[in-house]
Amino acid sequence: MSKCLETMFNEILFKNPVISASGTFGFGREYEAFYDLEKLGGLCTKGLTLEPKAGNKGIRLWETPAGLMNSIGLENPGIDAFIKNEWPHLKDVNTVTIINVGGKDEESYLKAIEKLNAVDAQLIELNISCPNVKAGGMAYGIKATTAGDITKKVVELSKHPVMVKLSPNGDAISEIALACEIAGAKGISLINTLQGMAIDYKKKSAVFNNLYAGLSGPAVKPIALRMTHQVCQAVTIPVMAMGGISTWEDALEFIMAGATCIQMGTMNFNNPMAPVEMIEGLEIYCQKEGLSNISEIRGII
Amino acid sequence: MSKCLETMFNEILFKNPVISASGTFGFGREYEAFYDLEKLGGLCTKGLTLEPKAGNKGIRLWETPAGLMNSIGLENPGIDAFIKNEWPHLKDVNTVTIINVGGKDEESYLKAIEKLNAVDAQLIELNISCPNVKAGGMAYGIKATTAGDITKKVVELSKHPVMVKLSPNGDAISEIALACEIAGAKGISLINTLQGMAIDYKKKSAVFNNLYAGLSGPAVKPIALRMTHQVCQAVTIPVMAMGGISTWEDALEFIMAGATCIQMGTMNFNNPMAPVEMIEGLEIYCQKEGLSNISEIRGII
Amino acid sequence: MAIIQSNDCLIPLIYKMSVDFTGAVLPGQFFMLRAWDKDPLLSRPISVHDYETGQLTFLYQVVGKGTEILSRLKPGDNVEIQGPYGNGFPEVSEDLCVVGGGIGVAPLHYLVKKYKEKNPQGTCRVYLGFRENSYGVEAFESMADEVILDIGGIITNRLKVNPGEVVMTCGPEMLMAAVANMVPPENKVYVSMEAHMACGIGACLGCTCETKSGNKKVCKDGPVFLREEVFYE
Amino acid sequence: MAIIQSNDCLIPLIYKMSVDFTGAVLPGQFFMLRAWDKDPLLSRPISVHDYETGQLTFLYQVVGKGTEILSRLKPGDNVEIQGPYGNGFPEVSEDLCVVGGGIGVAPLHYLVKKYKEKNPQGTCRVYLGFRENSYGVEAFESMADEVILDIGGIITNRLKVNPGEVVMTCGPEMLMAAVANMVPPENKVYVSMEAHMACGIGACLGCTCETKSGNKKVCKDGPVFLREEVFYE
Ligand SMILES: Cc1cc2nc3c(=O)[nH]c(=O)nc-3n(C[C@H](O)[C@H](O)[C@H](O)COP(=O)(O)OP(=O)(O)OC[C@H]3O[C@@H](n4cnc5c(N)ncnc54)[C@H](O)[C@@H]3O)c2cc1C
Ligand SMILES: Cc1cc2nc3c(=O)[nH]c(=O)nc-3n(C[C@H](O)[C@H](O)[C@H](O)COP(=O)(O)OP(=O)(O)OC[C@H]3O[C@@H](n4cnc5c(N)ncnc54)[C@H](O)[C@@H]3O)c2cc1C
Ligand SMILES: Cc1cc2nc3c(=O)[nH]c(=O)nc-3n(C[C@H](O)[C@H](O)[C@H](O)COP(=O)(O)O)c2cc1C
Ligand SMILES: Cc1cc2nc3c(=O)[nH]c(=O)nc-3n(C[C@H](O)[C@H](O)[C@H](O)COP(=O)(O)O)c2cc1C
Ligand code: FES
Ligand code: FES
Repeated sequence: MSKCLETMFNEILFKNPVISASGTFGFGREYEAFYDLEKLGGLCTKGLTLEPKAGNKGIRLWETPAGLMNSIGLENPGIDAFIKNEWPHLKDVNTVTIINVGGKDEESYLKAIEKLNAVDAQLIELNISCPNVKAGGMAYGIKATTAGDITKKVVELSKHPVMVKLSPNGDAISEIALACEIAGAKGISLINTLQGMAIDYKKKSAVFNNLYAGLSGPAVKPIALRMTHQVCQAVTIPVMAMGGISTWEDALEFIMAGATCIQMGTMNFNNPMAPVEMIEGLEIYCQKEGLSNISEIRGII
Repeated sequence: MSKCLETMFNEILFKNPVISASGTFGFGREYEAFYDLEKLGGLCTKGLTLEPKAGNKGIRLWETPAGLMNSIGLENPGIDAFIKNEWPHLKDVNTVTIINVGGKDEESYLKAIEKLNAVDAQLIELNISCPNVKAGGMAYGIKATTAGDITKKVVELSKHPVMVKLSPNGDAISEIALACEIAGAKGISLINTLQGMAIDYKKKSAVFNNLYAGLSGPAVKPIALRMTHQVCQAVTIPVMAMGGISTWEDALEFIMAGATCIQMGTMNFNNPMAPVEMIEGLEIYCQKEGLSNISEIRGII
Repeated sequence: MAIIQSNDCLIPLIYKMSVDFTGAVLPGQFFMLRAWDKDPLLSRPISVHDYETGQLTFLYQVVGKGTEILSRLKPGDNVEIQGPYGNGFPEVSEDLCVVGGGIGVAPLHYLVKKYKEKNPQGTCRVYLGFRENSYGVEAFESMADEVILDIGGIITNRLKVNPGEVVMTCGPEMLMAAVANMVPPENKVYVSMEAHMACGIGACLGCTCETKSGNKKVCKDGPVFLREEVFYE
Repeated sequence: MAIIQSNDCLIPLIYKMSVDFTGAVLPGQFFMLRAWDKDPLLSRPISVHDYETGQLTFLYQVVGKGTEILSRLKPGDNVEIQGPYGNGFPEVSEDLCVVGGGIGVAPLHYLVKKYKEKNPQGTCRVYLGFRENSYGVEAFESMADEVILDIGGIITNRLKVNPGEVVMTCGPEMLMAAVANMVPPENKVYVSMEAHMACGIGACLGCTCETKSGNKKVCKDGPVFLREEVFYE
């Protein structure tokens, strides 16, 4: 296999820049029926919290034009169960596993991070941007000050490099990104879902128990691309971009906008083979364009 | 014709709550080939500025999944030419004509407003949210303080009621809306386009000369609906909602979320008859549901 | 990608589609179908209505955009099918009582067929309720020992479960809850749940169903659950 | 809504579609076509390739999603057509020299046909340039007085315009600019411009083209412009 897609993200080597996004890929196992996970540049776990979380009640998914709304509410087995049941399997997969961590307050973030110090992970994705939980989550991610504060504490405690996942729903995203960089983040990932609403006019009620939910998928791509560009202009740490990426052409656009890696989320549902097809597409592109490495077109815009 | 769709917006009577959105409907004439404009609840002019404006160069339109990006840059003939060439025709159309006004600084907004005092219009839509012009435009609309300031001055000067059109790209939209209400706005309209970016990977360059452009169409509907709901909870003045509305069902959802009227923009391009079909759909809905007026289901969520 | 053999309208809005497929398929399992690019974005879960080597059949109702597109497909067209997914109905050797409501009858056909293949001696009784028009009833008449049909009424008003029968039901949640409620605790009852699904394979947690033993995934742990797991209050 | 009479592939990626239509249609005008719901969102502008009462014909190249969907339509299918839109080529009585490049030949067929109908005595010469394979050339051979064909080269290298001829051109902007540049100022030159379009009727200002006399709308003021209007620098 050619090395044209090999990508350094901070000090971590990814065999290619295509990573499956948190919450759309379980803990990876389900997709093993479709392809060998080693093909991926990396994968990101479902958002984990200190304690197990049952998530939200009621309808959790709703389609919109070229988009998907979700209100999962961070359902997850908790860090301990993850370390016990999922990590032994994941750690042996020859790809970069990124552990996505959520929380409801400072303490729960920090305790979760502390526990994860026990495993030999390569990268933590600090989720301060989930719009579907009431406490914590997005609350930290919509202001530069709070985002910087929590990042600083997490970075100090974590033995792993920390990438902060930003919300598109708050203050100017480049300012938040910069605050995270200053606080010691080793990377930025964006965007988490956009806050949206759905109404079922037949039932005369909101679709989601939480009223609002998170929008993802191709519909949001133009917004994600703009924010990626803004953040790449603002920070020097590497950026992992996502939001509606569905083809290798999309991936390329985000890389041209400055992203080091990209994540694919919602489109895993539309086509489980999408990440693998994306990797192949990028490889062929590099060959056709005579690029010895994809980084040659990174950030050219 | 039944009166079930008659709607009071502030003190203005609309025969129905369906209005064509600024910039997607020219000055109305073009759509006269499709239907009688009197069928509409109202129509909104292309954004007008004090001086004529040539708009942006380069590509101005780009399709995205279920969305449209535009970078027109407020091309318009200027207020004087509007008053001379378009107003004589528009003022005789038996529907509410809303005049959309943009500007590059306080002075140009105020001079434009002053000139419009000479015509007998029913409602001004103050556009402080255009993402496609460099000076002015969105700059006023993304902070509650500046939005309130300019609104106050415009309201004081204008002999017409003023509705302020908000940007989805700035601070918490309900705070901006509230600032406008306090400043004397008689209504709020939202959302203007979302700031997005497009890259042409074949050309290895940004599609738009301005780099970023405005996203509209069905893709943004969930975001627009959420913001409409937030603003309707925050203010007591009536709200005119838009953003991806394409069918009568969509319109109904926005009304259930609290909107008094709705505007249809991008979907005029997809189907020129869309507003008329929407009005018919809403009328049938009222009959079926036994509503004597559509207001009975307004804001039920 | 599967090739469509036939796709016929039985009565307005109800279609039966057969596609080329060979593989192991259990009653109560489903496939994720798609015959479009990104509008709608997701695939649609549809149960196995019938299967024999080389031929997989679905019975579906047009309710929205996805099923509408499916209904327009013609023999020879392609449809993306992923599956079979889900646990399916368990294999039982007791007598079987099947209760279907509306399009919920879709998975019951293959269920009854397989049951009768495995238990030629066993008794299988079928209750079918429809709001206006029935469909697919004759097939049951030729397989089952008794078919009780109700149109426009409430099928559970007629339901009498015999001692020792296992009950399996699919239909509107209201119907299944009623069945769960009225069948004596001595009879086992299996219900086939529905949920909005994105992935169909257990990766998105969108189809979660609360059960007595915590959240379960309808797509992977279900769609078939024991009554006491889901209707436990 | 128009019904498709035929939709044939001439050479790979080039299709000719005829639909039921009767109305007044000028050479150089276009229609907005759509055979999808919201994916893609907009209609696609396609020029009139040929028209006679009851039959409107388009010639188009598959370049993306919209044209790809068009290419899959079959006789009897529906396609939404709005139009005719635009000004079209002017009617002239001078001799005519037509220059087409690639799919830019699409509108020239109807142009030459109408010219010859109105000016049986007039001379019409046609230059056609293609990158790899030609299409639709025979039709010109039967109508025009001379057809100069170039495949793989640069058609403007061959172009010689006779005194008094009016030139009309459609093709890549580079080609039209070259034509505009080389034709002596005594000859009138008309060019047919392209632009991304949303509405097609002058309402969105998306298709603006800078001209010597300010912004013009390609969809309404064009697509046909005098050379000096658009290539004026
Ligand atoms: C395990 C399982 C098996 C099923 N088997 C059958 C079958 O054999 N025959 C049949 O006719 N129907 C079956 N359904 C229901 C079928 O999946 C829905 O009717 C279908 O998804 C509706 O899609 P649509 O685009 O036509 O409607 P839309 O209303 O446009 O769909 C909108 C959204 O809601 C979701 N949705 C709507 N209704 C349902 C529903 N009842 N269940 C799950 N998601 C829904 C869709 O997936 C989509 O995301 C089954 C559902 C499940 C979960
Ligand atoms: C007045 C006019 C007449 C035309 N006549 C013909 C014709 O007779 N035959 C023919 O094959 N083509 C013609 N074209 C070009 C044709 O409209 C485009 O090739 C087509 O819109 C591409 O759509 P797509 O979905 O296949 O491609 P995509 O690349 O998916 O389109 C993406 C977007 O770009 C726009 N776009 C892409 N290329 C063009 C283009 N060249 N011009 C305008 N918009 C474009 C599309 O409208 C769409 O918004 C004409 C264009 C114009 C403006
Ligand atoms: C069903 C679903 C569940 C998600 N769960 C999480 C999560 O647990 N943690 C997280 O950081 N992001 C979560 N996300 C957000 C995605 O990781 C991603 O940021 C977002 O969907 C945008 O990318 P996309 O458009 O490619 O899906 C979830 C998204 C979806 C659709
Ligand atoms: C081509 C185009 C031009 C627009 N021009 C203006 C404008 O001049 N003034 C303005 O206030 N909004 C303008 N808008 C924004 C629309 O009025 C509307 O707020 C936005 O498109 C969202 O609604 P929609 O999704 O229904 O299109 C424009 C939108 C489009 C697509
Ligand atoms: S549909 Fe994704 S977990 Fe069940
Ligand atoms: S396409 Fe809208 S003005 Fe020309």
